[in-house]
Amino acid sequence: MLKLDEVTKEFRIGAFGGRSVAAVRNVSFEVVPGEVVSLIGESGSGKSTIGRMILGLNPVTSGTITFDGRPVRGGKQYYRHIQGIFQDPFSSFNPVFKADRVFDLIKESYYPSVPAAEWAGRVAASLRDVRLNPDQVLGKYPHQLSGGQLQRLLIARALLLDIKLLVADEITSMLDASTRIDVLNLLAELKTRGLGVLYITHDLSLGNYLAERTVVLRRGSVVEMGLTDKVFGDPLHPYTRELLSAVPRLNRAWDDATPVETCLYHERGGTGALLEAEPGHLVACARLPAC
Amino acid sequence: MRRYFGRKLLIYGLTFFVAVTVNWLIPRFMPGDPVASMVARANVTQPAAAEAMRVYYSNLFGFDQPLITQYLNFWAALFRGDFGISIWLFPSPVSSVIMTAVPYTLALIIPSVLLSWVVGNRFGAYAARRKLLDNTVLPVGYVLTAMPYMWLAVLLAWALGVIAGLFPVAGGYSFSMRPNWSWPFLLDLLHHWTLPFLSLFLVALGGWAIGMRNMIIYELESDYSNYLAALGAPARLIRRYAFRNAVLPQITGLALQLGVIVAGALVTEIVFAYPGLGSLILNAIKNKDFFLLQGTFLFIVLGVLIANFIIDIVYVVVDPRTRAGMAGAQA
Amino acid sequence: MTALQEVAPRERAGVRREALYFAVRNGKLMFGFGLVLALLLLGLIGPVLTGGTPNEYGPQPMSPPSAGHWLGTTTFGQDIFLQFVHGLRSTFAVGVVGGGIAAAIGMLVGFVAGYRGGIVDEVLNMLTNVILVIPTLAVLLIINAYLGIRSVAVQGLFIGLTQWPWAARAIRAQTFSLRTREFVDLARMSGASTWKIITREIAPNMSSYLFMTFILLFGGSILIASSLDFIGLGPTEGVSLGLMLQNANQWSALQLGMWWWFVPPGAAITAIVGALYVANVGLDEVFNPKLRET
Amino acid sequence: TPTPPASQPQSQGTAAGANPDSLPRNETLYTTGTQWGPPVNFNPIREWDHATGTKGLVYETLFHYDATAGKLTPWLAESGSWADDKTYQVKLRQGVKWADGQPLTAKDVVYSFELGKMETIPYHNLWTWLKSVEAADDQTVKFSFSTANYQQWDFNLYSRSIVPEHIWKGRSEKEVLDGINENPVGTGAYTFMAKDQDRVVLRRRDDWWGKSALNMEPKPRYIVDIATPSNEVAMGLLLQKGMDLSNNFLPGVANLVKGNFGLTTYYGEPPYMLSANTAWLVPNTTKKPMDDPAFRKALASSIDVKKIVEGVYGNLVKAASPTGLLPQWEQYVDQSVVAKSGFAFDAAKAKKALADAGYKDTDGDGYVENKDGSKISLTIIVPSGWTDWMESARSIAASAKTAGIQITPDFPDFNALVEKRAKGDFDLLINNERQLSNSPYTYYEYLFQLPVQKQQNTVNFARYENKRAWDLTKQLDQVKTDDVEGMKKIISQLQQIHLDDLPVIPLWYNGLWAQSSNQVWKNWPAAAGSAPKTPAVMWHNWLELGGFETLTQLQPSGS
Amino acid sequence: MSLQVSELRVYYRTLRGEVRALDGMSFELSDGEILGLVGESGCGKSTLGKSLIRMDGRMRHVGGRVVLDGRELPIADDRAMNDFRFKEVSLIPQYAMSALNPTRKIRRMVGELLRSRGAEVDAAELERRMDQVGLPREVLDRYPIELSGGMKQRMVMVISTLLDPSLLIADEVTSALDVSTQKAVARALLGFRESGYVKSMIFVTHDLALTHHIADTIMVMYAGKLAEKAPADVIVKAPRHPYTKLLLDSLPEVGVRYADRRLEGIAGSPPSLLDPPAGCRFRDRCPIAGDECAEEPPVVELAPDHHVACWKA
Ligand SMILES: Nc1ncnc2c1ncn2[C@@H]1O[C@H](COP(=O)(O)OP(=O)(O)OP(=O)(O)O)[C@@H](O)[C@H]1O
Ligand SMILES: Nc1ncnc2c1ncn2[C@@H]1O[C@H](COP(=O)(O)OP(=O)(O)OP(=O)(O)O)[C@@H](O)[C@H]1O
Ligand SMILES: [Mg+2]
Ligand SMILES: [Mg+2]
Ligand code: NI
Repeated sequence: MLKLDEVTKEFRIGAFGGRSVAAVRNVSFEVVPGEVVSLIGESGSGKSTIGRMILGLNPVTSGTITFDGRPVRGGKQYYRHIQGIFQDPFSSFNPVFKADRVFDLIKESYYPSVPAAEWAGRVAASLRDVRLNPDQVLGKYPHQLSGGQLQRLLIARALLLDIKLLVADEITSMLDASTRIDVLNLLAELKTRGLGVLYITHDLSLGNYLAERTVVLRRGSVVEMGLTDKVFGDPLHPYTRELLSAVPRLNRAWDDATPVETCLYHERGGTGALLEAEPGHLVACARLPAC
Repeated sequence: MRRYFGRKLLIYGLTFFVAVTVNWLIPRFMPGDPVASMVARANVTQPAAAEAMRVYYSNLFGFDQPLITQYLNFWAALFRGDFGISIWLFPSPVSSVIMTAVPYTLALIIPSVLLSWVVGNRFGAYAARRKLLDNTVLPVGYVLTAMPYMWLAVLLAWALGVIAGLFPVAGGYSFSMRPNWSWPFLLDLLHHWTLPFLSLFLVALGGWAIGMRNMIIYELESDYSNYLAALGAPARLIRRYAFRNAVLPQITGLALQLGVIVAGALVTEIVFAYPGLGSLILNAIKNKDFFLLQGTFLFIVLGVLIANFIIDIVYVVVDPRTRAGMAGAQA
Repeated sequence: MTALQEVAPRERAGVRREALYFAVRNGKLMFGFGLVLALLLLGLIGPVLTGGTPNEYGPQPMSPPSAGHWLGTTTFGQDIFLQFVHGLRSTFAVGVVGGGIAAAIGMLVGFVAGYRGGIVDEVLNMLTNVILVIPTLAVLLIINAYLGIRSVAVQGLFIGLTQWPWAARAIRAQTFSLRTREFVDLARMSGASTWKIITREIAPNMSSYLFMTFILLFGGSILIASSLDFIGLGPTEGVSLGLMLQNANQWSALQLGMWWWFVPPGAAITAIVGALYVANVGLDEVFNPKLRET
Repeated sequence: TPTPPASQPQSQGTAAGANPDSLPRNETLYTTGTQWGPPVNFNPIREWDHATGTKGLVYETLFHYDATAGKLTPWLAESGSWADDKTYQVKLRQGVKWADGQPLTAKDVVYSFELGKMETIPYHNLWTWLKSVEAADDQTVKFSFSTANYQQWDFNLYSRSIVPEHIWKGRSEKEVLDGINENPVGTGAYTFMAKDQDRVVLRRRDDWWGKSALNMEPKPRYIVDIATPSNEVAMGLLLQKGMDLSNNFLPGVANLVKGNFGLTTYYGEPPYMLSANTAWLVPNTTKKPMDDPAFRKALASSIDVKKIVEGVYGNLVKAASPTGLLPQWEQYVDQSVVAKSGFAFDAAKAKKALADAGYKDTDGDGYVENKDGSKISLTIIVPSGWTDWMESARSIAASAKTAGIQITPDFPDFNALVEKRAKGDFDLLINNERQLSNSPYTYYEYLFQLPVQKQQNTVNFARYENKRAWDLTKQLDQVKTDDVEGMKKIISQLQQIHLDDLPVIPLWYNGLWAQSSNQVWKNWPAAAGSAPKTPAVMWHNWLELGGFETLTQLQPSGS
Repeated sequence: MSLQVSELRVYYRTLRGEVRALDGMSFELSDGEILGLVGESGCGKSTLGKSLIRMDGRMRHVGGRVVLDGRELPIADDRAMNDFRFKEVSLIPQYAMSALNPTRKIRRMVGELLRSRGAEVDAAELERRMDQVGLPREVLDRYPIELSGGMKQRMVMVISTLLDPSLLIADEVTSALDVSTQKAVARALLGFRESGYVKSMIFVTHDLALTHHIADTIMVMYAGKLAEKAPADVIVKAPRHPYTKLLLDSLPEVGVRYADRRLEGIAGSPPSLLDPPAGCRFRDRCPIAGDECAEEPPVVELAPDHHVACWKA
C-alpha cells in the first residue's frame, strides 16, 4: 500500500539555502493494510520528517514514496485516504475556534453536499467509535478539553474519511499513562479493521506494544528493521541494543553490563545496504561478516 | 559570519539601487519643467535671451539626451561623487552644498539618538515592575513619544527661547560670531544646538523608555530570570541580566527607527532654522531644486544605510546568539 | 514610537473570555480607547453640530477663546474650534487610510512570505528590508514634492505605501512560527487552500497582534502626515490638524501670543497618538498574562 | 535701554581690529528678508540671486534713484546728460578707487555695458537700441543710441553695476553669467568679510570714495545679512532683539508695532509699509469670457479687495487704485480718467454689468453662463505654499461668487504655474512681477508689451493685444524723463486704455516690507517727523532706490 | 529528619476561583533519601516543588508548615526564603533548556551568581562536578545556545547543586530527553547524592518506571493530595492504593504486546481542583469505591514507611 523507496530528505538552511542537512537518508520500507509499523529512534533522527513526507507536507529530496502505486502529491484526493495525527493535540487545534471545527473543515472539502443532520450523525458515530461522548466534547474550545479527548477527536476526524493509512506521530507523548493506553488500544482496534498505521515514537515499549513491524532509525538512516519480535527480542544493531538498555523498566534495573559494540563499518560512514540477518530482520550492520 | 554580512550588504546594495532609481525616475513623472522655472526666475525679458538660457541649462542638466543615457550618466556621475548642480544655489555643486549642512545634522542626530537611546533604556528598565515609577514615568513617556516633533520644537522655541530668553531660536551659531576653534564659539554652537537637540532627544526618549519597559517585563518573566530568582539571586543581578537581554531588541529597534528619527531631525531643523539637511530639503522643495533634493535624499539614504550597517555590526558583537546562529546551526 | 516586539505567538488557551474580562478592567486600555473615541466622536459630530465652513473668514481676527469662539480665532478670523473638529476628521482619515493600507500590504506580504517560505519569502523579505531601510519620510518628501498632494486620501495612500515594511516583518515572524503549528498542517490535510489557511487559520490566531499592528500604523500615519503637512507638503485642500499647525506656525501664532491657535491641534495629535499607544500597551497586557500586574 | 551682553566687552578691543571673531553688537547691523538661502554668488550680473549687497554695497551703479524726489542722484557718475537726442554723456567722479586700489575709469564703464552684448546677459536687449559705448577720455563715457529710449535708459543708469575691467577682462560668457565671482572687487562702501550657509558679513571700507565725495558714511561698521528660512523665525529673531531690520513679510506684525515691542515700520498705522509693487489679477484674454472687456470689468468690480486687505493681510497692504500705479507714481495718475472709467467693488453693479453684457444665469445654478449659454467655470491659480496669495485667491473666488461668477482656486506648484503662465494655459492668476522704478514705463511695458509670443516669460501674461497701447508705451519710452508733462499726457491715454479694457485688474499694493528694531540702531525711515523718507530695504535693486541712503542715516541707539 | 511537610495547602488564585493544587499534603523526607513524586498531569507535583523554593505570584500559601533540618521554611515570605534558596533548598527546573541567560558565557554567569550569594567560585570543584556528569570543561566558555539540550540540562544540575543544598527539587528533568540521555541524567542525579552534593532530593516525574530506578521512596499524588507513599519496591510490587494499582497496570512494559495482553487505562478523568468533590477524590474512578469513600480517607501508615490514603487499602 505505502512504499518508501530510497527516500532522502535534505533541509536547506542558511541564506538562500547555502548549506543542507540530511534529515533522512535512503530510507525504504513498506506499510501494508492492517499493519502497524512503528518508527523508533532518538530525538532528531528524522521520524517526523518521514511522517510529514508521507503526508505530502514536505517534499522529498530524492527517492519515491508511493501510495497504492501512485506517487505522493498531497492535495484533496490524497488526503481522502491518508491522514495524520500529530504529537501535540493542543497545537493541532486552532485555539481561537471551537474544537469541532476540524469536522467542519472535512465536511467543507469532502462532503459539501451531505445534509447537516446526516453529517452530525456521522460525526457522533465517529466520536463514539473513539469512545467519546459527543455531548461532552462538541461545542467546546480546545482548552476546555483534555489532551486525551483532543487526541481522540483527531482520530475521530481521520475516521470520518475513508482512510487506509494513518500516520500517528508521537501521539501519546503528551498523555499520561492511563489515557495513553486507551489511545493505543484504539489504534490497535483500527488495525484490525484493515487500517495501516505508521506509528512514530521514541518510546520503545509503546512501539513494542502495538506494532507488527519496527523500523529503528538513527540520524536519518535505518539501522535495523523487521518484525517487532525479532527486533526487540534479538536486537542485532548495537544502537538498538543501547536504546533498549536505556529504557527504564519497572522490574529490571538498568543493566550497564551490555557492552556497546563498536561497529567499524558504521563509523566509516558506510551506511549502505541493509543486510538481511535473518528472514524478516534487516540490519544496517552488526555482527555480520560484511561488517 | 561572512555570509551574514554578505547578505546584509546585498540588501543595502539593493536598497541603494532602488533609491537611486526612484530618485532618478520621479522627476521625470512630475508636472512642470525645472528649466522653465529657472529661466523664469532670471528676469529675462527678451524672448531670444530666454531661449538661449533655456538651451544652455537644458544642456547643462542633460535633459536633451535619451533617457537611458541620462540614467547611466546619472550613475556615472554618482560614482564620481557628483550629485549635479543646485538650481536654487546655482552654480554650486550639490555635493558641496550638502557637505556644508551635514556636520550640523550629524551633530544633532548622533548625540540625540545615542543619548535618548541610552537614557531612555535606563529609564524604561528602571520603571519596569516598579509600580510607582511605572505610573509616573510611563505617562510622560507616552506623551513625549506621541508628540509631533515640530510641535514640541515650536513649544520649546517659544517657551525657552522667546519667552524665557534662555536660548536662541534660530541658526547654528550667533550671527555675531565667526567660526573658529575658540571656547566662546564652541559654547555658542552648543547654545544654539541645545533646543533642537532637546526636542529630538525628548521625543525619542519617550519611545525608548516605553519600549524598554515592555521588553524588560518580558525578560523579567522569562525562565532564566525565574531560575535565578529561585536560586535566590538578588534582584539587582536579575535586572542586570534582563536589561542586557532586553537591550538587544532595542538595538534592532534603533535600526528600525532610524528613518523616523532622521525625519524628526529634518522637521526640527526646519523649526529652528538650523543650518542642516532639513532646512536644505525644505528650501530645495520650495525652490523646486531637484538636484539638491535628490542629492539630499541619496545622502540621507546612504547615511541611514551606513548607520544600519554599523548597528548590524554592533548587534553581532553584542549578541552571542547571532554569532552562534551564523556559524551554522550546529546543535 | 514603540515598535511591536517580535515575540513568538502565545499560547492562547482560554484567552477569549479572559481577554474581555481583563479588557474592561484594564485602565490603560479603557483610557486610551476612551480618549480616542471621544476625539473621534468630536470629529464626527462636531462638524455636523457646528455647521459652517472651517476656512471662512470671520469678523473678529486673533481673538482668544471665548463663548463665541471656543478656541478663539485665527489671524483671519477663522473659528479655530471649527477648524479643529474638521481637522480631527481628516487626521483620523489619514490614520485610517494610511494605517489601513499599510496594514493591508503588511499583512499580505507578511502572511505570504511567512507562510510560503522558500524563495517567495526570500524575495519578499528582501523587498521588505529594502523598503525598511529607506527613510520613508525622505521618500515621501520626494514624492510629495514632485507629484504634489491634493487630498487627504492621496496623502494617506502614499503614507500607507511606505509604512508597511515593519508590519510585514513582524507579521511574517508571527506567521512563521504559527505555520509550524500542527493545526495548519491539519487544515492542509483537510484540503484547505493556502488562501483559506492564511485567512481562516492563521490570521484569526493573531487577531490581537494584527489589531495592535494596525493601531501603531494608525498612530504612525498621523504623525507622518502631520510632519508632511507642517513642511508644506500636505494636502492643498481642506483642513487637518497638521495643516492647522503649519498655518499657525507660518503666521507666527506663538510669537504673536496666539497660543490657542497653536496648542490645540498639536495637543490633539499627541492625545490621539499617545492614547493609541497607551491602549496598545493595555491590549498587550490583556492578551499577555505575563504583563499583567499581579 | 539694555543692550545684549554677549558682545559688549569685546566691542572696544576689537572694533578696529581686522576679522574679529565676534562682531561688536553696537557697530553691527543685522538684516534679513533678502536672502532666502545660502549666499551662492557675488556676481552683480546675476541681479536676481547674488548675495545681499553685491550690487549696492560692493558694486555700484552710475546713479541712484530718489523715488521721493523722482530724480536720479549721481553716484559713480559725477554728472550725466544728453549731448544730443541720441547721445548720452557720463562724466565719472575723480578719485573713485576699486577695492584693490586701481582707479575707476571710463573703460570700466564701457566694459560693463558691453557685457550686455552677450546673449544671455539680462540686459542684452539694451543693445537693440544702444549703438555704441565709448570712452572719450578716462572720465568720460559716450553712449550712442539708435533709438533713444529715455525712460528705459534712466532705469539702466541706476541699475547696471559697473565692474572692473582689469579683473573681469577675458571672462567667458559662462563665467560672466554663472560665475560665483568669489572675491568681488567693487567700488562700494563695503566688502565681503565672511560668508556661511545662512549669512553674509560685510565690513565697511573706511577708504570708500563717497565719504568725501558724497559726504556720506553708512553707519554700521558691519552688516550681517541672514538668510531667513521662514517668516516666523524672522519674527522670533526680531522679538529676541537679534535682528535690526527684517525685510520679510511678517503677517500680524501690526500687533507688535502697536504693542510695546520696540518695533517700527514706515507708518505707525495701516498700511504700515511703503508700497513696492502692485498685485494684479491677470485674466487670460485669449480665453472666453475673459476676452470680453465688459466681463473683465464686471469681474473687477466683483472683487472685494478690502476684505483681502483686512482679512488676509491684516491691513499690512493697501488696496490698489484702479490704475494700479504705485503711490510713488501718484503724480502720473489722471484723476479725471479714473473718475470716469475707474471701478470699485460693488457686487450689485457687477451683477448688473454682467447682465447688461449678456451674461445671464440661464440654468439657475447661481452662476452666470456665457452668452452662448455654455457654462462659465474659471480657475484662479496661485503657487502652492504662497499662503497669503492662496488665502487671497480663496477670497476672490468667494466674492466673485456673490456676483455670480464661478471661480475655483487652484494651487499648482510654482513650476507648474510658471509653465502654465508661459503657455497661456490658465484662466486667472495673481502676479506682481514689476517693482517700483523710475518710470511708469516699466509698468505699462508689463501690461502692453507686444508681440505676444508663444511663451510669455515675464510680461503681458494676459496676452492682451492692443497695438495702440504698445505704440503709446514705446512712445512714452522716448519722452525725456524731465518732461513730466509729456509723460503725463501719454500716461493718461494709457490709463484710459487700461481702464477701458482692463487687461489686468490691479488688486493691492504689496508692501516694502521693513520692520526694524530700535534696540541698537535708531532713526529708521518713517513717515512721521524728521525721520528719513528713504526705503529701509536690502532687497536686490533697492539699495540704489534709497536703501543705501537709509544706512547712512542710522544712528546708534546707545548714543 | 531532613524535611517535614505538614498539612501544606497552596492554592492558585484564578478568575474563576481558587485552584486547590495542594490540599493538605503531609510527608517526611529523611537525610539522603530520594523521593520520587509521581502522579497524573495536573495533580500538583510542580506546585509542591515550587512551594518549597519559590512560589509564583499567583500562589497563595493557605496553611501548613514546612520544616527543613529543624528550621521552618518561611515559604510564604519571598524575602525571608532567600536565605534558604540555593544554600538549603535548590531546584532543577522543568525548563532547564531555557534556564540559562542566553547572553552570558556560562563561567561568567556562574561566577556572578555565586558571588551574589556571597560564595566564591571554586574552579576545581566546579570542574570536578562537571566531569562527574560528563561535561567537558570548555562548556564553561560557551554560550548556552552552543550546548545541546542534554548538556544544558546537566549544566543546570551542576549549577543548582554547587552550594551543596540540603534539599534538591528536580522537576521533570528528564521528560524532554530521549531515553539514552535520560539515563545519563538520572545517573548523574544519583551520583550527586553519592558524592554528598545534596542530602535529599525530590524527583518529580510522571514516569513511574524511571522513578523506580532512582528513588528510594515513591510518593503518588492524586488531585492535590497524597495517595500513597512507600519505598520504591513496595510501590511497584505491592501497591495498596487502587489508583497506584491501576496506574501500574496501564504501563506497557517492553515485551508486553497488545496482541498478547491488552492493558487497560483508568476510566474517567481527575476532578477539577477548582471545586474538588468532598470525600475521596478518586472515588469516581475507583473500581472498588464504597460508601465510606464519601468521607475523606486519612493518611495511614499501613506498614513502616508505607502511607496510604484509602479506606479500602
Ligand atoms: N523545517 C526544517 N528545516 C531544517 N531542518 C529541519 C526541519 N525539520 C526538521 N529538521 C531537522 O531534521 C532532523 C530530523 O528532524 P525530525 O523532526 O524528523 O526528528 P524526529 O525524529 O521527529 O525528532 P523528535 O523525536 O524530537 O520529534 C533534525 O535534525 C531537525 O533539526
Ligand atoms: N499559574 C497557575 N494558575 C492557575 N492554576 C494553576 C497554575 N499553575 C498550575 N495550576 C493548576 O494547579 C494544578 C496543579 O498544577 P501542577 O503544575 O502542580 O501540576 P503537575 O502535577 O506538575 O502537572 P504536570 O505533570 O503537567 O507538570 C493544576 O490543576 C493546574 O491547572
Ligand atoms: Mg518528531
Ligand atoms: Mg509539572
Ligand atoms: Ni555498523
